[in-house]
Amino acid sequence: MSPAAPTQAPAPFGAPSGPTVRTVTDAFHGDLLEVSMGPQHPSTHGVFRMDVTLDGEVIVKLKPVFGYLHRNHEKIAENTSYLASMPYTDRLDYLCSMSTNWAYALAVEKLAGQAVPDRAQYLRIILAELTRIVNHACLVGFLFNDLGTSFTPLLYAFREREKIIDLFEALSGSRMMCNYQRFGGCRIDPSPEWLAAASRLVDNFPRFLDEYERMLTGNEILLARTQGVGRLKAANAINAGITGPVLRAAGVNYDLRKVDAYGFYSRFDFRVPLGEHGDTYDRYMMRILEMRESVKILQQAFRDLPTGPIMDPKAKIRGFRPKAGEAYGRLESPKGELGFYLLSDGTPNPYRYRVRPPSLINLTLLEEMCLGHTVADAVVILGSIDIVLGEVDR
Amino acid sequence: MLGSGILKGLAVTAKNFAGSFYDPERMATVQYPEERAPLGEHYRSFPLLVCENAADPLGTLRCVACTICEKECPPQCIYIEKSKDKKPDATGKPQLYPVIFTIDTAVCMGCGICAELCPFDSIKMDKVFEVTATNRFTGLLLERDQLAKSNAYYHSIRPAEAAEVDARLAAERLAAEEKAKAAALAKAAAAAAKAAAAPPTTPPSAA
Amino acid sequence: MSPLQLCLLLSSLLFCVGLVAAMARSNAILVLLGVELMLNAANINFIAFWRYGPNPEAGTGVLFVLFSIAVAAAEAAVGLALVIAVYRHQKTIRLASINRLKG
Amino acid sequence: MSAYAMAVAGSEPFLERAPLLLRDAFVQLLPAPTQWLVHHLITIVAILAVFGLFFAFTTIAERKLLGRLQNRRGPNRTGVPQFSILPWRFKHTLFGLSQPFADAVKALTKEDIVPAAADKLLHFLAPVLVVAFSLLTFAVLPFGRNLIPVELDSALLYFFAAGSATELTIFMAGWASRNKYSLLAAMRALAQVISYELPLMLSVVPVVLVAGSLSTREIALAQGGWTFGIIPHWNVFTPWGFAGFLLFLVAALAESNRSPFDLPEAESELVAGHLTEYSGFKYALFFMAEYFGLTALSGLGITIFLGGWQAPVPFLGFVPSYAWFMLKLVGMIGFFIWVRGTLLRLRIDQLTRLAWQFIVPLALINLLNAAFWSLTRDWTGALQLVRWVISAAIVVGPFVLLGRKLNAGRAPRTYRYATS
Amino acid sequence: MTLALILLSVLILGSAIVALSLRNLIHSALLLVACWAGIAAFYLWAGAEFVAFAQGLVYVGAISMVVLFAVLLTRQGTASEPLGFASWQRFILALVAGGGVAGILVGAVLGTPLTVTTPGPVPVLTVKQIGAQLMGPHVVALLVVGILLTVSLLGAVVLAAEENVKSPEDEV
Repeated sequence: MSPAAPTQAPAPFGAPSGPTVRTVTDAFHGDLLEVSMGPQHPSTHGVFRMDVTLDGEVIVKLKPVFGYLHRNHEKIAENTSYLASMPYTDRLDYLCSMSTNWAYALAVEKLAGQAVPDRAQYLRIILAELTRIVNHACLVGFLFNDLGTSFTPLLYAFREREKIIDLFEALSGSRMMCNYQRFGGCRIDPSPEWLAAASRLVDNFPRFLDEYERMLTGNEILLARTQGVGRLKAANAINAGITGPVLRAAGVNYDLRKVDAYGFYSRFDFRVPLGEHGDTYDRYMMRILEMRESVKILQQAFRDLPTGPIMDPKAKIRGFRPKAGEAYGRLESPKGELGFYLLSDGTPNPYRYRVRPPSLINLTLLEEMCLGHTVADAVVILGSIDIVLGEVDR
Repeated sequence: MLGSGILKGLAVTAKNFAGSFYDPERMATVQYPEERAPLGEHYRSFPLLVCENAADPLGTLRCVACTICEKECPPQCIYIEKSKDKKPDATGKPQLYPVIFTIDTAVCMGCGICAELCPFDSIKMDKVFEVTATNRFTGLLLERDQLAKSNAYYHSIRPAEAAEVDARLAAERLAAEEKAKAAALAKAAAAAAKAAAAPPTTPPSAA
Repeated sequence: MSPLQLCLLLSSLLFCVGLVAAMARSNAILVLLGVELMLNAANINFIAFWRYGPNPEAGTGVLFVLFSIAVAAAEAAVGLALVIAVYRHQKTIRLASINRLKG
Repeated sequence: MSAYAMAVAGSEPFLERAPLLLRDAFVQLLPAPTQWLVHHLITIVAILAVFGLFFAFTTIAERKLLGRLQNRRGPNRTGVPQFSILPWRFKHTLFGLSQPFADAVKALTKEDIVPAAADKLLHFLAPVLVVAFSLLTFAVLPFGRNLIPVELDSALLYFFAAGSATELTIFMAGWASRNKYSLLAAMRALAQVISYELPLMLSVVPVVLVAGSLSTREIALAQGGWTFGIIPHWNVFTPWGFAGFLLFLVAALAESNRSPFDLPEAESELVAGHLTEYSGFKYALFFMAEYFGLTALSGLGITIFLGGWQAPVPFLGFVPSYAWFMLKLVGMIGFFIWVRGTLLRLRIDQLTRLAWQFIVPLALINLLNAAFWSLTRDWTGALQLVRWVISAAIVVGPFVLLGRKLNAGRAPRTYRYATS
Repeated sequence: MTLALILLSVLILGSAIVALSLRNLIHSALLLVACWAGIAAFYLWAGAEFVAFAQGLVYVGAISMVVLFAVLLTRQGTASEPLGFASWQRFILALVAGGGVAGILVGAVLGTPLTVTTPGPVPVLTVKQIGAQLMGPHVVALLVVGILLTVSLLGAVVLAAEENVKSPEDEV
């Protein structure tokens, strides 16, 4: 299945599609002010830099600069065993290690042709959707911080996130660096108490969402600050390879959970919300609606969770050597399409290892979204794209 | 009407303000040094080395210096040097032991891969998270004696897992003993048979 | 020397400072400020004559100054708006360089 | 000094006169030629001491209140310092109430960093002047029946003249730092003050019209009395007064650079705006001035809309007037903190649009409303009701219409879901 | 009293002279604020309380802001002029003209026999009196000033408004 056909012919990638804005050479305006926002800036979500050129407060040019957090992840992975890369994938998108783990496991399983037991498949979906909630709650909180609240929405979101993170800790041993998925299953079988606690939490979560939305969604200042700000056209988004909620906010129906139906997602009943304007408000609402859908998925998963082993009995933990070949495993991480490309030459280490990071690719159209807006909007637009620098810089 | 959204927001924060005084669901803060939140069942911090006897930690390490963990450790924070001689392990089998076993906790990322891969149930993940040192080079480089923790301690932090490990080890030991016994018996039987075939010249050795 | 004379001297000197600035400076904003100062010097005179004049109860001097301040505010607003408009077209506010009528 | 004479004559309860008597008792001890000077100095010192402490506890109150709004506890650790020379140990954290003093020690001992390229003189002058200007405004606030530092005939004009200078210092700070964020903040501060000076004054003018005076003392006095013995005659309990109070609140938030109008120091956009290059004590001075400004504006709001030092109910009249003033002040500051804990920040163009397209027209309409109110002063009985309805309609109608225009069709959206 | 006046005069004249001879426009504007504040203090000294506060409000509060805004908008804040004066000839000419005017004025002031030389008590002029005067004999002037201010406000907006720049938010 391919993304929904755009209504207008796609513009060539990189061609300005936004409104006509002032350019640097426009002779009728004042001198321009170049500001280097970041890498030390409270709103760049890590060590990220935006070289912005301002006319007054209006952005006429924006250059994203990244790489401050480059850790050579891919090269390291080519020099360690398959298993030893698993904890490193936690550090890619450190807010959603569970789904990053899964994406890597998915690629390796494809490479080695391993099967995954039913219970493990369900557990993976449970953890991935919990991760989606964690990520979106964080994102929405930080977005409001960028919008200038004094931490209140962020801390409400963190309060709920903390409850899920505590569950992760109880299950996997670590709050954020879970290192939980394995090739052919999962590492630890959750106890019935854990499942009960998680199920209770999920049932309570819509209450929090309702309160959160009552507090902010109808707020006039939020509407004024986000509606119409940072528009992204569907055609451009597709051309730039943008995925995830940012793409869906632009109105493109493309969700790998439906497209690939990896894992057991085909067994679940959930809907994919779509935006219309592709602006910051749509991107914000996509996250809220996706959290609601995740709750639905989780409730079904807790209801249907089968018993049985969580690990493929044929899986080898020590001395894992997939046969030579290549595989690309991808899934719908909370930020978009997260893919791992692996090329094996039959040794314990992958010959080639490559990550398709959604954060980085979603960032490519930042300038287009920001042009013509003010500095204050640039910060908000960046926040609404949802980047994690660990994944952008790798 | 303009302002209704703002008023709603004010109402929600007011509700949270009130709720923070009586609702533990809202006010989840724990006053840390005095109160502590319980650690999760599978919580992990840094690795430790299990030894059988707290009185002689270095002598009774389960580790046989196989260096699987050293090889598999993702950030390569483990350094092991094997011994030249062999010492009998828990099952009585003569095994190598580590002369040097250091973990650089400044490098360790606590992923737990070492504990997962250890075939001798020797390296396990600790639950102590309040680790500080005044020197960042020597203070964070943990030696054998700092890493060695008794099996009783392991039981105290992870009762279920430790019981399972002990049961498995006991079973292995039993199996080893039985195997040894069987081997001895077989040996004895063979010797007896040999003796029966030819008069013994040497007394049968005790296994 | 009486205080009234002192006030008048102050105002005359202030007027001349404004005059010199308005004539000599090349920057349009400063010329405008010089004119402002000249207005202020006039206001000082009004207040001085009100204070030492024969009929302070009528308050004519005070009222005149109030009107003058209002006019000065209008003058500053329009004048500076003109300066900004000129800058936008000519990229300079050096008076010597602004020598074209068409922007 | 008529109030003063009255107070000394003893026609009022003792508590009401206590501060003045205390001052006089001290002044009498000194030689006659210095008395007038000491008389004023005591007033100044009293304001500095009271509002200095008030500032200190406002900071901790803000942090604790914001904490509670956000389901945190806020600072609660700083208690009694433990000196080993004392024979006993008094161990109590005092709910963290000594936090401001610890903060002060920290601010004083921090390194004072001045950027190499900064305009040294202006960089130094800005924090000093900002505190000075923000303190000037306290001079005309009636803190109690007899406690008004300077009685001026045109007190309101003085208040605004003194208050408008603070933004100048923000500009100085921003410009002198030679930092691009600071420069942007300086521009924002200027735009903000140009836009909000007018609404602030216009929101106050109706009260001047009805009270017929620019003197804060007169305005506070005019709000005495109760209808039916319970409803106080405060301006806020009239349609025009309520509307004016709301407009005043918005404009005051903008004037004092508080959230949601904290654009000059928008920490998520401009790092810390004009404060980016300030550290240590200079930073603390800015912080102090900001709270002084907020306190002064709250005090003005109380004086002109919330009845000043008047008691809300007659039977509580025995409580001294300055206690009422302080209580109302605490309430106002609490409200500002609550707003800060809830709202997000506007953008600079939205800020100015709000001022010019919404608040200024509404304030002008409200002025008409107040004129109507004072023209119909002698309507009684059923006509009183008609007067209320008309007056309410005069403000509500434009509010709804202008609000709709300001919203420009922005509303929460409904979303579709993918069909497949 | 006279001493205070002399001090004020020194402050006003000193800050005005320094302000108008500086190259850095921001410094000039800020020093002029000091000068205007000094003039307001002079009004206070003369007993014209209302005028003093009006001067503070309008000059210190409003005109200074507009001036600073204009300086920043025309980017004169950071780059100071290479030459503070139009040209040396102009400067000398202006000095001569200014000095001449000053000489004439000072001579006139000192040479005129002023009838009122003994300062009386500070006249009291309440806000009510000023209001009555404004609404009574000077009501036409008040109206004219009101119209003038409105017109100038509109004029300033029209002059300073940018060409219609399209905002990306307006597009559907």
